[in-house]
Amino acid sequence: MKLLQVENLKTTFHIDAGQVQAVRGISFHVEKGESIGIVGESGSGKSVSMLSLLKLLPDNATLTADNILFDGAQMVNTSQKAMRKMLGRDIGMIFQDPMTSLNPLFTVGEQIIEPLRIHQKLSKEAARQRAIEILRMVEIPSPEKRLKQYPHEFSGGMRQRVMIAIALSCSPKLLIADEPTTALDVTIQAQILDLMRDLKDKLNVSIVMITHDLGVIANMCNRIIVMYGGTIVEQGTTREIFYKPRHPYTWGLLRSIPQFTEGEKKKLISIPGSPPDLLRPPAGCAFTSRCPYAMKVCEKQPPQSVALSETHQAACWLMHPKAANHMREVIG
Amino acid sequence: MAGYIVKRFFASILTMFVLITITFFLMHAVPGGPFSPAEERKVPKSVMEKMEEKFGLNEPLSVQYVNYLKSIAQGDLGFSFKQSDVTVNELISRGFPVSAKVGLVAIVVALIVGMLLGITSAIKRGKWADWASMIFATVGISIPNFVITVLMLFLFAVVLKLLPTYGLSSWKHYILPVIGLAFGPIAYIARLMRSSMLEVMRQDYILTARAKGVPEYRVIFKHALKNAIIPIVTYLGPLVAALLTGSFIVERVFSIPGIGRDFVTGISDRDYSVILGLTVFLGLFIIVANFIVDVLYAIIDRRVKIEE
Amino acid sequence: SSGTAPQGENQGQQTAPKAEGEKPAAEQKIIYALSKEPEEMDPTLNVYARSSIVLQNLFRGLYKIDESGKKPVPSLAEGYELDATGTKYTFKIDKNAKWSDGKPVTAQDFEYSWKRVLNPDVASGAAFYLYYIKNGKAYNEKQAKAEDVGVKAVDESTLEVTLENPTPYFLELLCVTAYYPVRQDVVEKEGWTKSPETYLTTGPFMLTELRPKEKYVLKKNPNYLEADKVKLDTLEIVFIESTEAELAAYTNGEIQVSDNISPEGMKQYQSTPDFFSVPRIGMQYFDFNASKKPFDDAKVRKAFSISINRDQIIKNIVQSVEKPAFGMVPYGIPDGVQKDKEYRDVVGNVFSENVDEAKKLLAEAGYPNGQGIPEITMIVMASQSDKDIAQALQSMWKQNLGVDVNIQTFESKVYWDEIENGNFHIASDGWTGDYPDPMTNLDIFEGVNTADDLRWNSAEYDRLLEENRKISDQAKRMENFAKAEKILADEMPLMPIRFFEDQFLAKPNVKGVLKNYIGHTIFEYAHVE
Amino acid sequence: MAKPASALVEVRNLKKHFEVQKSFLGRSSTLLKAVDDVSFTIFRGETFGLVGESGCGKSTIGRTLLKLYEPTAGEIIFDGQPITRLTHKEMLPYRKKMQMIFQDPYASLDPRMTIAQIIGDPLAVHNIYRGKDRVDRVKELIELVGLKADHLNRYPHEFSGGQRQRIGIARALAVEPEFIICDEPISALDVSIQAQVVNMLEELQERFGLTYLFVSHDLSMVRHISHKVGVMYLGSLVEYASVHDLYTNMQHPYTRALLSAVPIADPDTAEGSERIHLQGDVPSPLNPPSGCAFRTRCPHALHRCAEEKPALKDSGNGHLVACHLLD
Amino acid sequence: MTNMNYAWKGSEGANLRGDREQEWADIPDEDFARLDAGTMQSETISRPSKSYWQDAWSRFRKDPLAMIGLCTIVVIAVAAIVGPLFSAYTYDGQDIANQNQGPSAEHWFGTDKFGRDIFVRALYGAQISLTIGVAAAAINLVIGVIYGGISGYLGGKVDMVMMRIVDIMIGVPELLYIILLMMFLGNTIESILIAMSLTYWIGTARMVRSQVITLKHQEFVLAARATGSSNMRILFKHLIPNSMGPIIVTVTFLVPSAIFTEAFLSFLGIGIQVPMASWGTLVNDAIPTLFTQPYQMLFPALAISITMFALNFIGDGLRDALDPRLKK
Ligand SMILES: Nc1ncnc2c1ncn2[C@@H]1O[C@H](COP(=O)(O)OP(=O)(O)OP(=O)(O)O)[C@@H](O)[C@H]1O
Ligand SMILES: Nc1ncnc2c1ncn2[C@@H]1O[C@H](COP(=O)(O)OP(=O)(O)OP(=O)(O)O)[C@@H](O)[C@H]1O
Ligand SMILES: [Mg+2]
Ligand SMILES: [Mg+2]
Repeated sequence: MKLLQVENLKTTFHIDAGQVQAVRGISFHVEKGESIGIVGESGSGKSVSMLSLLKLLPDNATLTADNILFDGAQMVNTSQKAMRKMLGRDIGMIFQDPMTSLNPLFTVGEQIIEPLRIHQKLSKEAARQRAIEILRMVEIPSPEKRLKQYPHEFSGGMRQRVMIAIALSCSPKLLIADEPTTALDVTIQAQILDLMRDLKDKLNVSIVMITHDLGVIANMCNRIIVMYGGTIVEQGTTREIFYKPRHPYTWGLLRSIPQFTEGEKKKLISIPGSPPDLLRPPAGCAFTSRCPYAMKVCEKQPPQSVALSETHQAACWLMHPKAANHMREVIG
Repeated sequence: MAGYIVKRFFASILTMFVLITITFFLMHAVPGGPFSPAEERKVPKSVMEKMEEKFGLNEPLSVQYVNYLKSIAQGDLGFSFKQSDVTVNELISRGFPVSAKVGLVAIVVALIVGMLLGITSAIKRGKWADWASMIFATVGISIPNFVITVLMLFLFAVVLKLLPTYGLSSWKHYILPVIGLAFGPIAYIARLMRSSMLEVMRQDYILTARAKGVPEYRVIFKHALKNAIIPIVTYLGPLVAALLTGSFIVERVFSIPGIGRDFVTGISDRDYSVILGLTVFLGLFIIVANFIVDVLYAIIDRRVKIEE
Repeated sequence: SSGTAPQGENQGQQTAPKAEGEKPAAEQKIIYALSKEPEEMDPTLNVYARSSIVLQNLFRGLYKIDESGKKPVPSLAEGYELDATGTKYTFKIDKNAKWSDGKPVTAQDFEYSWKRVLNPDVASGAAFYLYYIKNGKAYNEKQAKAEDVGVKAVDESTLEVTLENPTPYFLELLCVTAYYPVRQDVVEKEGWTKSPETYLTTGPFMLTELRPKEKYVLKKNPNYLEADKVKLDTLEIVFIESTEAELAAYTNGEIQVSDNISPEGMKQYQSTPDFFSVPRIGMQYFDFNASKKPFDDAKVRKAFSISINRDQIIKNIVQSVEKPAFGMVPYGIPDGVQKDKEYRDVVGNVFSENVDEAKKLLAEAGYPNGQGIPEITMIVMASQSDKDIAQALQSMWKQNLGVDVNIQTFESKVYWDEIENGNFHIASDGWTGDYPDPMTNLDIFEGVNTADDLRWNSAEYDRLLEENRKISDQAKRMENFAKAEKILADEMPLMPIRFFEDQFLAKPNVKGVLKNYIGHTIFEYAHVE
Repeated sequence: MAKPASALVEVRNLKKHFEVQKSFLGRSSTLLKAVDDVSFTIFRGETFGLVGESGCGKSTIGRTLLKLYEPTAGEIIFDGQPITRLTHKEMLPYRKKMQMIFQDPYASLDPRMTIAQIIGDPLAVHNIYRGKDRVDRVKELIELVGLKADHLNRYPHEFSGGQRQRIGIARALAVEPEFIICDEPISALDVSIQAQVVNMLEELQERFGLTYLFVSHDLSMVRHISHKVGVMYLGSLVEYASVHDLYTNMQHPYTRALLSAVPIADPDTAEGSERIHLQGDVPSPLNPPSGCAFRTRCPHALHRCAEEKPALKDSGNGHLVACHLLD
Repeated sequence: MTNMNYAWKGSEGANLRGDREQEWADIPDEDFARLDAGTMQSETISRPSKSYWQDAWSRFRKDPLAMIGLCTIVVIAVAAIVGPLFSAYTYDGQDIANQNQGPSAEHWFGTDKFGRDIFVRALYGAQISLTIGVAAAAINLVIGVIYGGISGYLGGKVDMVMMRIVDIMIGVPELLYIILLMMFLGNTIESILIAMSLTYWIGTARMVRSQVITLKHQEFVLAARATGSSNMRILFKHLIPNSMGPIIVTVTFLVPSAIFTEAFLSFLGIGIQVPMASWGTLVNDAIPTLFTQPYQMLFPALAISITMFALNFIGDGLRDALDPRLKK
C-alpha cells in the first residue's frame, strides 16, 4: 500500500539573482512500512524536496506538483497552517545536525513534550510520562533526570536520539530523516542506525532517509532514489541500484568508493567537474557536463525516465536504442 | 557563584576607586568653584572664603581627596554645596525613585514596542510592514531627543490639549516623558531585534519546531523569541542604567523631579559633592546593571559561562 | 493693562488690577512656577533671587514693601524712632505679631536672627547685607564680638539697632530676606527647613507641603499679622525649568502665573490682558576694559556706546517691552525731591545714540573707519539673550564703525573670573539694586568696585558718592547723583543697554499679583475671581 | 616504496593539555588532555593515517606539530631538528617546509579575499616570488590543482566544496613544503568529490615526494591512501601499524569496533556483516575513565583495565598495540 | 568487496535498454554523437581582474538605496563647502529689518531673528556637524577597532587587563566626562572631538573584540598562522576586514550620536561659539519659535534627519558591499 505518492514535484526559490529551480519535477512513492534512501550530491535537491512535501519551505519558494497523496489525502494545496497539524503527528522529521536542531534554550523535556501536548492534547503529567517512555525507548539512561537538562548537556549521539524521540513521540506513519548521522562519529552512527532499524520494525513506520553515504543506505534501505541536479536520475531497489545501476552518475558514485583487492592498491575513480548551477539549469540532462559518455542529445533535451523493472527506473539517453552504438563504444 | 561575586565585587571597588579619582581631579581641574559667583551679584571675598572653609575647600586638594574617600567609605556622600541643607544621599534617595519609576515604564514600553516592531519587520521581511517599521526606527535615531520632546509637548499639551505638561501626578503625566525616553531605544531595539530575529529564524531548531507541528505564532513567540532576545539582553545593561537614572532632557522638559538633571546642574553649579556623589551612584548602578544582565544572560542561555 | 507701564496714571499698575467689591467665589488657589526649587529656605542664609521669591511670601520682617510695590511700610514693627545721628533706630514690634505656630514674635527673635546672619561660624553668604549694622562686618570677620554688634532687644517688643553710617534706605533694606527673623528653638534643630512642622514663618503664608524639586504648597498663615487681608488660601509653587514647558503649562492652564518664559513666548501674549511688565531697579550693560587698548581711550568707549541701536536690540532681538538705557539709574527709583516722579524722568537721558558722532570720535581716537583697531574680544555668558545681544552688537559695530569684534561665550561660573582677570575688551554685565535709591545703582562704579571689572576710576565720581553717603539733604543728593551720572556718560566706562523690566503672565481671573522693584513676585494681595 | 625511508617527523611523548573553564559560575578550571603522551614517526615520502572518533585529539596533534598550539610536553623533531621550543621567528623557515590542509573548505578560506590573494598570502608572508613571479607562481599553482587562471579573481564562496579544497591545497603547496598535514581534507566533501581530492593528493605525493599526515575518520579512505596508520582514542594512540597489518590483523578492540562500524556500501556484504555494537558514548575528555580510556565501552574489559593504563607494545612486525588483553 | 565494475555487474548486453517495453522519443541520429570533452567544461565565465575594493565599490554601486544615500551625503558635503561661496549672504550677516522671514526666493530657508539667511547658516552648520560626526566616528572607529582587535586576538592576560579598563570606562557616565572635559579644554571643535574620543570607542571596541574572538578560531585564521603570518598581519588582513559588517553598523550609529552630542553641548552652552552655528545649535535655537516660525527649526532638523537616513543607507550598503559572499 502506498503511504505517500508524489508526482512531478517542482520547487523554485525566487532570489534576487533569479530563480533557483531546486527540484525539477520528481515523482516517487513510499510504501507503508518500507524504508527508502535518497542519495545524491550536496545541493541536488534532496532536502528541498522533503521540505516541500511538508510545506516547510521559506516564503520565497513556490511549489507545484501534479499529485501529493499522503495516506490517500491530496496535499498539493494544503496550506502551511493545515499542514502543521499533520506534522509531528503523522509525519516525523529528523535533521542532519543534532547540535543545532534542538533549541538550546529549552530543556530536552520541554521539547519532547511540546508535540505531545499539541497533537495528543495530553496533560502535562501524562506528556511527561510519555516523554520518559520515549526516551527510554531510544535508550537514553535515567530519562527522568535527562528531561530537565538542556541540549548542550547531551552528547551528539544522545541529541540525535532525542531528535528521534521527538519525531516518533506521536507515532507517525512516516519518518523523514535528513542525513541523520552525517554529523556523528562512526561508532555512534552505527548505534543510531541500529536504533532506527529497530524502531522501524517495532513501530512499523515508513522511513525516508536522505544521505550521501551509500554505505548507510546499503545497510538501512530497501529502495534507493538517486538524485542529481534537482531530478531523480535513477530509482530502484537497493540491489538494483548497487548491482544493476543504469545511470552514469550512479556508476560514478559507486566507483568513487575506495575498493580493496588483496595486495593491490587501485586509483580511485572520480567524477570530474562540479554540479550544475540550478539558477541556470541545463536544458538537457543535468549530468551532461560531467558525464564521460555525454552525447549531443544530452545537452539538448532532458532524458526520458525508463522503467527497467517494476521497481527500477532510470533517466538516461544512453538507454535510447539509437545510443546503442555509442554505448558499445563506451564499454569498449 | 560566591567566588564569582566576590571577584566582581573587588573589581567593582577598583572601578569605583578609579572613577572617583578621575572625576575628583578632573572636576577640580575645571575652572570655577561652587562659590564662585554665578550671577552679577558678587558675594564679598571674605564671605566666600568663609563658605569655602565651612566645606573644607580651603584644604589642599590631596587632603580633600582623602577626606572624600573616607566619607565615601562610610557611605556618606556629603552635603550639596548649592543646597546647603540637603545631603547628596537625600538628593539621590529622593530623586532616584522618581527617575526610576518613569525609566522603568519607559524600559517596558521600549522593550515591548521595539521588539514587536522588530519581530514584525523580520517576519514580514521585504513587505510594507518591514519598511514601515524600519523607517520608523530610522526616524527614531534621526531626530534629536530635545526636538522630539519639545515637539510632543506642544503638540499634545498645547495644540491638542490632551496631556498635562509638568509633574507626575497622574498616569497621564507619564505618557509624554515615557515616549520621550523610549523613542530612541525603541528604534535601536527594533533594529537589533529585526536582525537577530532574521538570524534565528534561519536556524535549524526553528525548522525542527515547525516539523514538530508547532503553530507558527508559537514558533515565533516561543522558540525564536527566546533566542532572538539575547542581543537585546546585552543592550539591556546600558539601557537600564541610562533610563533608570533619568535623562537630562526629558526631566527638564517635563519637569520631573528625578536625578537626571542633577548631573548637569551639578556641573554647572560646580557642586562638587553632587557631581561626585552622582558619579559614584551612577557608576555603581551601571556596574550592578551590567552584573544583573550578565546573570540574566546566563539564566536565559544555559550554555553561557558567566565569566566569558 | 499694558506692560509698558508709562508714568502717571499707570504708575500704580505694578499690580494686576483688582476688581471692585466682588466676592471671590472661585477657589482661592494659585499655581505659580519657578524655574527650580529654591536653593535656600533659611532666610538668614539666603542670597539667591529665586529663593527670595519664595521667602518673601513666607516671611515678613520689621518692614515690608507696600501694595504699590514701591515703598516700605511697617509690617511686624509698629514703627520706628530715629535718633539725631541718623544711625540709631528703635523699632517697636507689633504686639500681635505671631509666628505661624501662634507664639509671639519678639525683639529677641530679631536679635538672634541678625546675629546669626553675621555669625562667622554660620558662614552665611548673606552676611554682607547686614554690614550696615555697627560692627556687623567686624563681627563677621571675627574682629569683634557678638555683643558689640549694633542690635539689641531692649525688651520683648523693643529692638534697638545702631548703624555704621546714616543710611536713608535702611527701611528698604529691612525688606531683604536676610533681615527676616527665624526662631532659635527650631533653627537649632538639624534640618529645620526640610519639614513643614519645624518651618515656622512670620509672613502671609506658611509651608504645608514640601516636595523637593516638584512643588512647595503654601497655605494662608492664620497667625499672620494681616491675615484678614490675605485672600488666597493656597499658593502652589511648582518647579518648571524649561521655558518651553512653562509656556505650554501656562497656555494649557496648568499654572496661573508665569514669569519664566522665553521672550518669543512672552511675545505671543504681549497684547493680551495676561501680560504685565514691571520695572526692576536694574540694568543690563557692557563693561569696557579701560585698561586695555583701544578702550583705554574714552572716545573709543563712547564711540562704541553711541553707535548701536538699543531700540532695535530690545524690540527685535530681546523681543521685550523694556526701555533702552541712556543713563545708569534705572526706572523704578523715585526722585528724592519729587517723590512721586521717577528719578530717571527728572534727570532725563544723559547721552544719546549718534552714529556719525561715533565715527568722528573713533577717527579722533586714531582709528578712522575702524582701521588699526586691534582684535576685540567681547565675552558673554552662555545664556540665550546674552548671546543674542552680543551678536547684534557685533553686527552693529561692524556696520557702523567697521570694527570686527570676536564673541566668546563662557559658562557663568568661569565668566566672572574672566572678567576679574581682565581677559576681555567688552563684557556683558548687569546689576539689580537692593533698594530704590540711585545709590544702589551708582555705587557699583566707585573705584573700589570697578577695580576688577571696568578697571576705570574717577576721583570726582567717588567723591560725589562719598558725600552722598554722609548727607541727608535729598536735593543735594540728587544733584550729586546727576553729576556722577554725567561723569559716567562722558567717560563711558560702561555701555548701558536696557533697563530691566520683569515680564510676567497672569490669567485674567487672577488679580493682585505684585512684582516689586527687585523682581519678587508677591502673592500677599492676590486673589482669584 | 622502494627506497629505504628516513624519518621526517618524529613525535615523542607529545602532550597537549588545554585549560578549560568548567563550571557555570565560579572559576574552577580543569585540564582537558586533548593529546596525552603520543609518540610516532612519519617517514619521508610516506603517508601516515590517523584515525579515531571526533574529539579524540587528531586535529590537536596536527596543529601542535605545526606549533599552532604550544605543546604542553614532549618533543617534535622535524628533519632531525627539534622544533618544540622555537619562537615564532625561528619557526618561520619551518613553516615553509610544513603546511596544512584544513578540514572545512568553507571556513578555511578567508571569505573576503580573492583566490589569488589566498594562494599568494604564504608567498607574501615569506616574501618569496616577488612581483610578476608571484603572479606566475599563483597561476602555476592554481593550474596544478586543476583549476583555471580565470578563477583567480573570484571569491571562495563562488566555488564548490571540492574546488575550495583544491584552493586550500594550492595554498599549502605555494611554499613548496615537504610535509603536509591533511586534517580531514575530505570529510566535508561529497562522495563524488572526495575521490578527486584524494587522487590529487596522491598525485602530488608522487610528483613532489611529499610526506603526509592524513587525519580522517573515514577508515576506508585512510586505508586507501596511507602507508602507516595510527588509531587514536581519547587522546592516546591505541594502535599503530602499517596499513596492511592494521586492516588485516587489527588487534585493539576499539580498532575492531571502529572498522566494523563503517557501513559497507554493498548490500550483500552489509547483510552478512557482523557489527560490534559499542555501548554508550565516547567519554568526555574532561573526565576520562581511569586506566584504559576505552574500558567503559570495551566488550572485553578486565579489572586491570580500570587500574592501569596499557602502554603501546610491539606485537611483532612494528605493530604497536596498547591493550591489556594482549598480554 | 571484490567487484570493480559496478556499472556492468550482472548486466546482459541485450537487456541494456531495460526490461520493459518503452516508447521512445524520436531523436535525430546525429544527436547521439559523442560530445567533446572540450565543450563540456564551459563553466567559467571570465571576470575582469579587480581588487577587493574595486569589487566592493562595484557591488556598492548596484545598491540603489546606498547610492541615494551616498549621493545625498556628497551633495550635502559639496554644498556645505562650495555653497556659501555662491551665496549673497554670509552666516553672520544681519539684516534685522528682514528678521523672521519665511522661506522665499531670496531666502530659501527663511531668515532668523537677526535677519540672517538660514540656508547659508545651515550650509555652514553642515560643515561643522559633518566634520564633528565624521571625525568623531573615524577617531573612535580607529581606537575601537585597534583596541578591541588586540584585546580579542591576543586574549589571555592582555585581554583581561584591557577588558578591566573597558569595565571602568563603562562605569563612566560619559556625558559627565564630556562636559567636564569640554569645560577643561574650552569651546572648540577640537576639544569636542577629544572629549568624545574618550569614551565613544568602547562600544566599537567591545563589538570588534567579540567578533574577533569568534573569528579567530576559524580555520582561515589558523591557516594564516600556519603560513607564519604575524599577529598584526592576521589581525589587520583577516580578522578586522571580516568584522567589517558589524563595525560599519556601529559606525553609522556613531555619527548621529556625535552630531547629537555636539548639539546637546551647545544646548548646555558649551558647544561652538556664536555666531557660527552647527545643525544642532540651529535646531536648538529654533525651539522657542517652534510655533511662531516653525520653518526655522524645520530645515535644520530635516537636514539632520536626511543625513541620518543617508548614513544608514550607506551603512547598510557598505556592510553588504564589503562582504563578497552576499554578491548576487
Ligand atoms: N532558501 C533557499 N533559497 C534559495 N535557494 C535555496 C534555498 N534552499 C535551498 N536552495 C537551493 O536549492 C538547491 C537544493 O538544496 P538542498 O538543500 O535540497 O540540497 P541537498 O541535496 O539537501 O544538499 P545537502 O546534501 O548539502 O543537504 C541548492 O542548490 C540550494 O542552493
Ligand atoms: N583550543 C582548544 N581549547 C580547549 N579545548 C580544545 C581546543 N582545541 C581542541 N580542544 C579539545 O581537545 C579535544 C580534541 O580535539 P581535536 O580537535 O583534536 O579532536 P579531533 O580528533 O580532531 O576531532 P574531530 O574529528 O571532531 O575533528 C576535544 O575534546 C576538543 O574539545
Ligand atoms: Mg540537505
Ligand atoms: Mg579535527
